[in-house]
Amino acid sequence: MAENSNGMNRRKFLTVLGVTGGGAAALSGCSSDSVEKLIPYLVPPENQVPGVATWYASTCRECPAGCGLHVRVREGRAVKVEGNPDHPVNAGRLCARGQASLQGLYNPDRVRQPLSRTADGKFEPIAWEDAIAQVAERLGGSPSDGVRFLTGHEAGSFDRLVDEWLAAFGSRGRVAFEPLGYEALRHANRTVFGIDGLARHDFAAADYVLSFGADFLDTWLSPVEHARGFGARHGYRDGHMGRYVHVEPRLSMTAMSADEWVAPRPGSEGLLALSVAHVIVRDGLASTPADVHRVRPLLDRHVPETVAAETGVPADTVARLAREFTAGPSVALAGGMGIQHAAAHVTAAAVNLLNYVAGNVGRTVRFEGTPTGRPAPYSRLVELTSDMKGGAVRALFMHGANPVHGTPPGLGFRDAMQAVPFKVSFARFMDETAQACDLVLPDHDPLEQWNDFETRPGVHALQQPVMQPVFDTRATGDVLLQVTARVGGPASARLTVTSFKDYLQRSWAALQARVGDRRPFATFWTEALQRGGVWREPSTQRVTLAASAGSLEGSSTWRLPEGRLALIAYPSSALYDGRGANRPWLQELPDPVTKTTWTTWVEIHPETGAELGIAEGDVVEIASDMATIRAQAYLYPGLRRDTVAVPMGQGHTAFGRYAEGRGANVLHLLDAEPTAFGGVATYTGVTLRATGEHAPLPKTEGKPRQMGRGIAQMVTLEELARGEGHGEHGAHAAPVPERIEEILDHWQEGQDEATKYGAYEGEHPRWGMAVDLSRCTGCSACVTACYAENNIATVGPESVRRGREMSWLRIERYFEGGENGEPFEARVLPMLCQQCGSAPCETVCPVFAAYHTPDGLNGQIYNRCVGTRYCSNNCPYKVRYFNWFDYQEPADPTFAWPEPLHWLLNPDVTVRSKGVMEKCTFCVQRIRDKQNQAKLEDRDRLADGEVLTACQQTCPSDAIVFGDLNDPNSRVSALARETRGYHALGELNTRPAVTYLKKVRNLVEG
Amino acid sequence: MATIAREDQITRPTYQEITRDITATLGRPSRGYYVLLGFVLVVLAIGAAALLYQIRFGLGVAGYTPPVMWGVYITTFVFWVGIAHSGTLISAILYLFRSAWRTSVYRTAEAMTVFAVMTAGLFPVIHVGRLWYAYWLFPYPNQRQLWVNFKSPLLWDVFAVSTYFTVSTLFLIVGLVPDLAAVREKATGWRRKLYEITSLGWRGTDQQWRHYTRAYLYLAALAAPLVLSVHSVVSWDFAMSIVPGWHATIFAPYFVAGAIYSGVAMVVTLLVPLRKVFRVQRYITVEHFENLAKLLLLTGLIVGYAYAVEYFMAWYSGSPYERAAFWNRAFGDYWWATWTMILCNGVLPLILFFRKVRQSIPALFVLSLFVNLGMWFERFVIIVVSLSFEYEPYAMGHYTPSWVEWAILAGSFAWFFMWFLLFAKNFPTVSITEVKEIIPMPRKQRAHS
Amino acid sequence: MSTMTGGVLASYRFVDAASGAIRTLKAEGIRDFTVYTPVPNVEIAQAVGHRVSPVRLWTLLGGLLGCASGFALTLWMSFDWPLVVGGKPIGSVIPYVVIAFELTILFGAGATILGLIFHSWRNRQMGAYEGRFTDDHIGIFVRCPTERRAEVEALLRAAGAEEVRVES
Amino acid sequence: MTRRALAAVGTLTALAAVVAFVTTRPESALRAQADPAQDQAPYKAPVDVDTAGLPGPVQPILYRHDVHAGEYQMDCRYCHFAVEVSSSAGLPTVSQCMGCHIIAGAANPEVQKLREYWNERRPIEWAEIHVLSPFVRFPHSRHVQSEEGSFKDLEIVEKCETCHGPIRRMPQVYQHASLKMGWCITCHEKEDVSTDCTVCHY
Repeated sequence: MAENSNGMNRRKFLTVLGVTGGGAAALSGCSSDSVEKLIPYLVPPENQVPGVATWYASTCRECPAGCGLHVRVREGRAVKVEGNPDHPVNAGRLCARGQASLQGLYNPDRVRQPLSRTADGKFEPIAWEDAIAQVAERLGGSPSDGVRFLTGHEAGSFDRLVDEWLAAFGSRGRVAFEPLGYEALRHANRTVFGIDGLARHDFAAADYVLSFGADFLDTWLSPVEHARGFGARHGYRDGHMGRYVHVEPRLSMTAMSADEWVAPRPGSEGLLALSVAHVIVRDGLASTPADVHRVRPLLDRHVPETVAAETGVPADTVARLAREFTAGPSVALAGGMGIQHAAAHVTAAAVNLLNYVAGNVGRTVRFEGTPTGRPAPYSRLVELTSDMKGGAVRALFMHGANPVHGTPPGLGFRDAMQAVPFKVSFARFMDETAQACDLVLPDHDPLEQWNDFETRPGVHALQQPVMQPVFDTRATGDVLLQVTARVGGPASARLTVTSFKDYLQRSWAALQARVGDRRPFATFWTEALQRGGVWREPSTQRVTLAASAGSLEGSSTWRLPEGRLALIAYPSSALYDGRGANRPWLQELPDPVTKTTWTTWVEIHPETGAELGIAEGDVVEIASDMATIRAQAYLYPGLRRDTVAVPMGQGHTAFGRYAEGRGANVLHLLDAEPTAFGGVATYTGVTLRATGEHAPLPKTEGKPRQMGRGIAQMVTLEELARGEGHGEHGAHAAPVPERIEEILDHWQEGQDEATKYGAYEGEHPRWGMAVDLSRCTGCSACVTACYAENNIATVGPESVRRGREMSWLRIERYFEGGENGEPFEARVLPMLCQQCGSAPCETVCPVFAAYHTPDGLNGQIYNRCVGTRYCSNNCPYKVRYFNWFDYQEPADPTFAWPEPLHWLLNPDVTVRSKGVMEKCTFCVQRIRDKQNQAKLEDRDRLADGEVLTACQQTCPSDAIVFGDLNDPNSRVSALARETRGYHALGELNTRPAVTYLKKVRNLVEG
Repeated sequence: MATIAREDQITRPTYQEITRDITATLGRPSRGYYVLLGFVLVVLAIGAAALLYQIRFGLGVAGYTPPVMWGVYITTFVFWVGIAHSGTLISAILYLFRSAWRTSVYRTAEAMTVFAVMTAGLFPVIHVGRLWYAYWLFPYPNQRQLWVNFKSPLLWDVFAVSTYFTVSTLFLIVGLVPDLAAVREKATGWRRKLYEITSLGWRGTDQQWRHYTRAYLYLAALAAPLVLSVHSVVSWDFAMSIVPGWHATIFAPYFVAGAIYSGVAMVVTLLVPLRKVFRVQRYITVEHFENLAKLLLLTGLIVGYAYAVEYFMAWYSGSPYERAAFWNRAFGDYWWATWTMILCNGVLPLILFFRKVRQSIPALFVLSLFVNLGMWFERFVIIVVSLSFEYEPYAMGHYTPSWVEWAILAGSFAWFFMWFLLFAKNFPTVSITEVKEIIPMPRKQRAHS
Repeated sequence: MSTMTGGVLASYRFVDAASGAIRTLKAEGIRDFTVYTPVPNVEIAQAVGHRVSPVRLWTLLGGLLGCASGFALTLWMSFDWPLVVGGKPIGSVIPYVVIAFELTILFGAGATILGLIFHSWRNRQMGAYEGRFTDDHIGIFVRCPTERRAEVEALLRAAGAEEVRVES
Repeated sequence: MTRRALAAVGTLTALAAVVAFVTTRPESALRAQADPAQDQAPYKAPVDVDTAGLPGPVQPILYRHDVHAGEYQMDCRYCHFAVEVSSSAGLPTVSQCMGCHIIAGAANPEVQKLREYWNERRPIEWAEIHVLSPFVRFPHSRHVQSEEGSFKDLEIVEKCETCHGPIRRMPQVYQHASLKMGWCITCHEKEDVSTDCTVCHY
């Protein structure tokens, strides 16, 4: 491919790399000469062999969960990130946002050098030394508290350095603001247990999960870790599985995995939790701790029968939940932002009590001491803003926070910034906040810098630079130290180190002492770098009820104002709070629930939509007391009728080409006034109005229901126990007489025999995959991993509207029920090329671009493809994707990898040019790579599990297993033999190599 | 045997008149002709520009919406291939059946066939993603040592359509040779040179006729099964696939009937103005039109029957996919296309049961336009509507063509008419020889007649 | 084939007259003549009495060759580089029937044309000719040495020729 | 009639001839290697060569493969260090060149060019000769380490020369083989190794 591209191919990739590797950090980008040049390194870089990947361990900083990373580096460039298998948090898995961290590194809209604002308000480049001198000059002079430093959530050396640095200038004005700060949970933990921190939830130990709005598989706390544990325990295995009940007015992506969905009146979840606790205590269902008597009065007020009126949940349901909850190891969760209404702290506290009375605290809910670096609540930001407005702030430094976009405009942060005479941003991207600053001193990307991060107590993770910086940026830690050095005097006396790496190593030397390691520091350090950090098993705190526990005012629920609809502003599972909005992979990642991309939508119940005359795609005005925004309607049966939901993350006015001007910022609708627990209430009352405008939603879903076609199949645990695993399928499958079956088998054998010529002679593996739908949560991490591994182009919203997205692997989401009183249910199914044994696509290709490889893959030879698209017509699964435009041509408007984004292209995978068909081939480049390695080691066969496809590798819940179906002992063939196994559209006799294992729902008996 | 004009037995033309009248059609073109030709060339230029635009930026400029991977281009391809069928039917099959009324219309039909195939042949090339590699579909020896996949119906298409083009062109040329010799004798200047060369030295000697008549017979005998096979092969592009709405055994006869149906309609569309402009009403009479109308009615009834059978099979197969696909055709997003098709092809032609209609040339002309439209929609429905509603509900989509496709579609008509206009003014559009042939040569003694 | 180009050219208006003339010529033992007709005519053909054209053999052989090469081409190419598609046998005869069929027609038609050209060329007849023979007249050209021309001219006239002239 | 018929027959014959010509198979995969008789006596590379008369692109430095690999019989892997472990053969870094040339060949003007590069800390921009299409994967390691077929008893340099031509006699390297697919396939068929498409294309 890429014949006529100038610079987007593998070879050029090697070429220019040589230059940068040699130290001349000029990214010549796409403008390379027409003559092919080979440029060797001047001096050989460490550990680098051209053509061979090097892996570095680091830490993901895309959200506060802090998963461990392995970064694949080729010729000095990071080309893929994967989870670190040794890491205690994610054990090798990663979510979509983590996978997309590369697009932060190579983002074309990064601030490429320090910028200074000129008199006319524009930014112009400035030399680093001048910039540092400018900061030093402003800070010099007498120490004062007028220096403020706003950071995101940091937990480690950088966190300490900022505090020390501020202290050196006589200030204690540090605010660590994390938009998803879980203020309600922290408040509740303080109130109920007297603990200032967050608990860790052990899903792998909980047979029963009762979530009150916690989207623990999308964004809540540490989703990858949760998915891993949840997949292990809730996934069906040998007749057992957990049960998960979700309580929330909206069925979130997480809730799609639930066995039962309870939708109480918005704002009343706390009452429900208390009434469940009431039943437990009343009926003595669990051996409750002795100090529960302190909260007895509170619990006694929440009799299910009386609460039912408030919550809309029948009393017998509550009683049943209480019985189920106490039947075995269980855990209850309270939502972060998902139920963060004004009474969210009550809900969280109620859930704490529920866990406590059921005896879960200390078992599935563990407090493990206080981690370093705690985000301040939103209310601190409010204080900072008022200080700024009041003129108390002389200089404001900002790192890793974008409060202008990430807070309700009512806060007035942007205006407050006007009152600050000197504002410095360390932003990597020109976001809304950086735009309002005087100096922008771009930080390194997390993959370019030294740092550490204490994900949770006991998990000390390291970040190391995996490559030369892409741009003329500097690590903020270094810049801070350079500023103090420049200022000199007492400030520099307090901070004597010269570089942030030294500072980091000092704190790690201290850590080495703490963990009692007596080896030389260099050994400890190297080993930690290789592993990705140092982990210790933390001790579990003993927890008792605090004195304030009983003071919880149970009736303080959030009430929906009359005549309004409840709006839920929830964090987007792809864009998080909006920080992912400049990553095209995440923008184009279909939302797991609505399958919409690139924009903001408002979820409305179909009946509500019908009442208001709103159809899908209609532009709707959403008005709250604060403001009005516009979004396109998506009719979603997974909502209460009195509730609408809008995701966060869009509506950027800055932040680069991929983020700007898309959708609306739902935070505009929210009240800036902090709630009782110090956070922003993400529930509010709104009214909807259809504007009369209409546009098709840029969504990847065709029809939301599977028309009884049995593509995503489900079986109940009860049916499985009765041996009915073969399940719901067979709309028209009449039994085939045995004789006919024999004849068909015989015929098939003859057919197979007639294919054994040339390369097909002899023994070959048959690569296959098993996808366990009882584990798949629809989180879509695999989708982004596939984009990253296979150089898949992003196409933009206009093309998505035309169904032209290229995602080789897509998560299909089908709705079931929800009508005529049936319970609503959503199923997900990863759909990728099924590598059919009798592939309909292959026969129709006139030029053998699609053909069957000896090892059972549907080979797709891009350079042979003429582009008749017949294969795609004939593919029942619709998993072939056509290059409608030249996504790899820099001169074209559809160019998908503007410089330097093309550095993330996998050099082992051809970048496809316009007019050719492309598709999943089970990561054939990985298979061939391992086969080559094995051959060099004189092995003829690959071991089971030696090849991991990109999707399998990243799957947080371990739903995907890949291997050789011809090997009866492989994991995949064992799974393929399971009773739950079925082939999608198997009746077409395509003989797929992908076996789906039916989703299992653990329904209540009776 | 039917003769050329029953009602004007008295004024049956002489050989001389025939030569004179038909040669007269090759006279100096009027201004109207040039205006028309100019218009056609402008439209063709627009289509060509659209194609260049598409080549530059990729097929995305067309309206393709996966899973609808084939749209207007393949629809139009099948449409033109279909048009191409009546020519060979009239010239070869009716020749074998010794049906005399074909003689005055077959040349036009045959020329139409050749130009329609030339037009149709463009579309597979236009629609592929990398048209600069379209030649890879031919099994030519290459350094890669790679051949083509003969199991692909597209390869069958390559062979069928190129064979069809070759054979029908040969057939046209062979039929033209004696006529060109006749025209040669009346022509002057460069035209005479042209006809001298193209008539290949034809003089009508006894030896020439001896071989000619045999060769023509065998060509007709070969062309007759070819005509049936070509549209069968085109239909297998669809029938061999697993797409619900495509995978049906009825497709070959259904497509062949449809092809002849649309081809005959196109012949009527072309003959009505041609007859008027060229003043050959004497040779192309109402009776000819009535015969064409009967053919239209027959094939129209077959097509209508096939529509009904498709629905019946979808229901009778019990396959939920087939049933859903056909339900979607009638009542889904594209209901309008389906009902246009049924109205134009299945319902309107029923008025041909009335002799009055069959004999009314204006009525036939209007009806033929409807049938042309309806047959284009038939292919649109089969291709687009089936693709938009296949197996995976999640991957269903809705396709609307873009301006590029409309421009190229218009360009294809321009391309077709350009060739037809050039042909009509340079070659006899009514066969001089064959028209004469059905008039007995004058005898001195009145034979027993 | 005759190298002699001189002779007598007669033109007829009526087909019965022309065929009568041909019969007379043949009766007189004159066989080296050419008949021009604007359209193929059974009566004339019978009078001339040619055997059936050998073109049909060309058609048959061409068709057979096409059929054979159709199967040979597809099968050989399939096994030359075996690539499996859709689990079908490498050499799948059934689909190849289509190719073989098309090539049968193609080669058959091509061979027919070649046969037509070849035989018309082999049996080419030089001699005098007039334009009206493609219009409405029947021409008979009799190649004969100068000494027999008068005799032939008379004979043709007697048969009802509209015009007879001697060409040298 | 005669001439026209002849012309038609002639055209058809010409067409047939063209088809027959095109049908001829591509060049044989393995050209004759350096004459083994030559290897009996130690090879002496010519001292001066005229680059203008040599095939192949002119390089920034006239690096003499015939001197290094031919006369001095240096192992290819000394400079192309990655060839046994990687898909890429590897190019020597300037520092590696300087390892010897800090002392060796100081008087040679080409070596002086090298030293200039080193002193100016500039990498050398070699012109690429063996350019594969970007959609082709060619793992050098698999080919160099192969013990299959006719590769069984070959020296490593002979394996290299199978594709790269008589490198030991090349003062300036030029492209020896076509590197086209037919050339690859001819060898793969001859050696009876896989001709599956996805071995090279993915």
